[in-house]
Amino acid sequence: MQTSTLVSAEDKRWRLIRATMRRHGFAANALIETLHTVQEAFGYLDEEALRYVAKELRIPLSRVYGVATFYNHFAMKPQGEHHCVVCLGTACYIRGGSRVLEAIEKAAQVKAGETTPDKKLSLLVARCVGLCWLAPVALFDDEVASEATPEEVAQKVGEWVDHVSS
Amino acid sequence: MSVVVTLKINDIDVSGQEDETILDVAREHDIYIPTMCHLDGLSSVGACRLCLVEVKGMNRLVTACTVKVAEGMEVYTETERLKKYRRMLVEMLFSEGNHICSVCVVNGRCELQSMAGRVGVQHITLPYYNPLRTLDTTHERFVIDRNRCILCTRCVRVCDEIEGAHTWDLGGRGIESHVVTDLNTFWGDSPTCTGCSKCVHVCPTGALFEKGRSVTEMTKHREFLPYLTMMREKK
Amino acid sequence: MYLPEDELQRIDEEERLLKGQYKHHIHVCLGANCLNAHSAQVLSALETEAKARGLEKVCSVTGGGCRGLCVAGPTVTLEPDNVLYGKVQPNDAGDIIASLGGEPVERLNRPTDNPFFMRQQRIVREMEGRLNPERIEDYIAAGGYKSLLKALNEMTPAEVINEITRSGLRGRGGAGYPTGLKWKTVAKARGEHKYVICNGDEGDPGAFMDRSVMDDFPHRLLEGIIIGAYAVGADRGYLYVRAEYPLSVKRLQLAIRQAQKQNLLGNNIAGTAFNFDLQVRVGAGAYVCGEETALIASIEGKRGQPRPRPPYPAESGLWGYPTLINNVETFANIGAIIRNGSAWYASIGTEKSKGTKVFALTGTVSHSGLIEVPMGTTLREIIFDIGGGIPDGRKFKAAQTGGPGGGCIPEQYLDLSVDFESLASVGSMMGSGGLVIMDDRTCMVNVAKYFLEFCKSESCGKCIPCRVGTAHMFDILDKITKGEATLDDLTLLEELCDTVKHTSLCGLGQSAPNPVLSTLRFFRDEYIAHIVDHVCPAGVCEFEKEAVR
Amino acid sequence: MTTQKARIATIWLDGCSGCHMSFLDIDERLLALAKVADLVYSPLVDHKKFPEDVAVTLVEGSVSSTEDLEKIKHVRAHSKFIVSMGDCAVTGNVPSMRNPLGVDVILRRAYLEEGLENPQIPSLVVPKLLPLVKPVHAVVKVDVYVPGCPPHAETLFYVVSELLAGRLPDLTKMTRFGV
Repeated sequence: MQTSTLVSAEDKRWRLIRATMRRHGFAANALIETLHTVQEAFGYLDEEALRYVAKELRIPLSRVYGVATFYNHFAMKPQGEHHCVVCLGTACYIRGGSRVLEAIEKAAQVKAGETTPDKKLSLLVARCVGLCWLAPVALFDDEVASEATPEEVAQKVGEWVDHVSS
Repeated sequence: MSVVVTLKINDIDVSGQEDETILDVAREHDIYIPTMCHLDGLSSVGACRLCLVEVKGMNRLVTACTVKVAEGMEVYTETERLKKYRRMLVEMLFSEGNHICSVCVVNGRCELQSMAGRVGVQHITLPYYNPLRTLDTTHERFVIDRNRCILCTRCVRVCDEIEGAHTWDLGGRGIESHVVTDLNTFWGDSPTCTGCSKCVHVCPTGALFEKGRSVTEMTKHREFLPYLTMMREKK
Repeated sequence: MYLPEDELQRIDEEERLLKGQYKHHIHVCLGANCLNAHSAQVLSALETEAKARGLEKVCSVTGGGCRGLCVAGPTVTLEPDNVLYGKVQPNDAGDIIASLGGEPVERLNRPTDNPFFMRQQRIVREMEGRLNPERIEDYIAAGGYKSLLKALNEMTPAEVINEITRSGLRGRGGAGYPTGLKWKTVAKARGEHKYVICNGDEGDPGAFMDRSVMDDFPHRLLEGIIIGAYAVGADRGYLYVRAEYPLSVKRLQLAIRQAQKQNLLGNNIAGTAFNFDLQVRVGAGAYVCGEETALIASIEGKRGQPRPRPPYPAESGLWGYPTLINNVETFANIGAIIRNGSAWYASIGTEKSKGTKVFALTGTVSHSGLIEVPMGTTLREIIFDIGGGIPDGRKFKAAQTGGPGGGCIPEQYLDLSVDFESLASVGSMMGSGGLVIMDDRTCMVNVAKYFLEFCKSESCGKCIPCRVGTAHMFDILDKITKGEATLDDLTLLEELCDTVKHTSLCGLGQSAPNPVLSTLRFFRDEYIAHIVDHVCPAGVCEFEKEAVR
Repeated sequence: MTTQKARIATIWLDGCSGCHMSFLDIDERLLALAKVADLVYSPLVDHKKFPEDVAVTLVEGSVSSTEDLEKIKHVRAHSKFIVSMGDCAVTGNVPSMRNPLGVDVILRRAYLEEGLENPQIPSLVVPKLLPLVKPVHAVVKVDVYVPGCPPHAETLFYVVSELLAGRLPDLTKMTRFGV
């Protein structure tokens, strides 16, 4: 039972990826658009999917890897259940954004750009989320924490991470 | 068919075809311009910036390997400013990787090593980066030691443009950039590498070399490249 | 026979009729910022409330665009009374509906007769807050697409280019290259195809001007792009939008579909022989893709690495074809220039910088948000009149313009006219329009370090000076902020600035030293204080208890 | 009459002594040198303490340990000219190959993982290693750089002769990194 639902779910992912490639006539320049779809379908750039895309778009494997690792938006590893994005735009930075980041790194024992080993939390940094008047800003699963203090964010992240260990 | 233009390089009157680059014309007239990423027979990318020259009337320095000559151009290749920049650029390359000349397979035949001598770099004022980089010895005949890679992308270009395999490319970006084979998998497992060795021979440093070569033992042969380019253009 | 003018006229009239039925119009801002502050819920609460009171025939509740006063989001605009409400919550809906026709709700009311609104002049953001960005009808009823029809029916491409040239419009992406000249070059270039690319890869931290244009006025942008395509003879185009702006992507795609339906895009546009196909391409998080050759590589599906110019994209761009690349704000100016004439446009601004400029005003300033002012407005007017000055009784220290490649402008230049040349003369640049205000609690060395960290991690890695040089510069600045640097390090830093600025391949590297150079120029004493006295005058940098050397 | 002879010295930090060997390869010219200069301190001679007021000190080796660091600072304070002799002093060379890995990794490898009896990382006698091996100029001011592994005897003789003659040697055509 379970296996079959998994397979059909998988099928849907491949169909999505294929649809994107078809929409662009399987042209090589569709690579970035297709990688966006792969990431939406899998949550990250799955290696098998990369091989599939390379073959279908007739792009060398190394070029696919080169593009996938050039752009920040693409993740090469599975992401956590929750994500926290700390804004490091100019306004956030001068209002203490980096201290917010440090507090989260310490509380969750994870570095920016990484995911906790239990896959509960991915910590990301953004160049600017465009909410400068709320600085410093952190996003917890898209919920905005404005004028964030290190204590607040540490507590918030602690809830997610503690949840797991208990 | 192409038009002949006259120009000055370092106040010397020279002439060239209008589809030639400043570098082409300079070399035809035995005027030395340092290059690192450029290699005859491959496309030019203007990445290493060592061939930057001053052109009168242009507010920016230009790469001699990519800019075409034009009638009345006045080019300067050895100004004090350029010399200073070249020294700094070479220093940057040394500081970025782990270049230990004394134990390198191409010691004495390395383009980076001789470039240091040529532009007058006798020590590196910049702090060393000491990056932790990988070495891949899985290929049966060749080795890539990324510690010695200067990211000139000659291997990437020769593999793509001449061999047609495109096994190599760049991964990551910025200071984290590195050359990869396929999906950053082991070279020895590569389904695309033909083992042609072109990448090994165009590599300016000891980053790519033949297995079994010891210190100073690796000689690189590039005579094939202009020949291959010519033969393929004919087709 | 199909007459597009008639069709637009019909839509215009229908809209007027429709709007005329209502006595009150309530526009709820659906800009990205207000949406973040849950303005969609405010919108539905207002709708429910109007219905509950049986007023759905008397007042219309619609989504509108941004009023620029982002600090007060979510904002609601009432017409015809011209009332602006700020920080509106869903449970304010009852009071708002109840007050219609009477006195405004005092606790929500934001005055609009203050300098923030009175000192602005809107061309790019004309009708701000009053157009529903998801309806082409709103734009048409406001006179939209008439410029396109005028260009197509009454002007030759050369006349369009002449008009743009005479207007004095310069590229709003940062460098300020004359737009008319660029168009002329592309028009002259030969190619089987020609492309138009709109650069919506707005990546400067603290900059969201282009996002607001794409979110609030997608059709104004499309109109400018289509006119540009007609002028240069392009048949295909791309709108490159950064991945961080999903709302922009959605609205532009919708706008494209709407325009296609009205035959304003596609084949035989508005019944003429002009064909133009436009697609949206989504970036993937690389600042360097704002550089035009890198952007082209990215649209081609490659790593976004720039290549040396010449050849310029105008001659050899996307897939080797002649390509016109302009930034979002540049294109958003085009419609108004064609409609009102180049003489009108050229009358606004300074001698060399014409028209208006949109800024994202942020940092330690009272009224953070989006503003549009004529070129030549002084920094003092922007910061202290429009921006309401520095909050918390603090003192102004510097204004940072031009993004990561810009500079910090100190107090003695507050009366500087904001235009391309003046900003460059003090070591900064216009850039795309980020304007970050810093008060006396800001450490300028730390600010320089911040920008270098940015440039270092956004460097594509292709050319040596940018790849390695920015990393070394960051390391030295880091040492300075930790009190571990020597005066020799400062000398080395300045040498690195010189080399990176003059030898880097593209604008990212060439401008990366600017934050260091400008802070060294105006705040050198702060560097010295860190290095020699192991003191951070602003109290930001923390040193080890015992000085390291 | 006894003209005052120049006081020269050589020291050896983290290196293999190859540069000193190369220096000795100037052979009979050592005698000529001895006529104009005194070797007042060197691993080659029996002096316990680095003297004051040295004209020229040739430094072989990189700065790898706390002892190297102390030594070179002392030497700098008492030498008019410091010559970085050879690649270890100029670039860090082979000793610096541990830098990317860090000290702990190599100490564990050398003292714990080699199957020794009673394995332990020495903490007395052996001076503490610095986190990063550095070239001499990263720690003190250097006046003349002589890259090469090792530099040729000719080159070294030229350097010393020029310095003793009161000139700064120009080595751009004579030597380079590695060979």
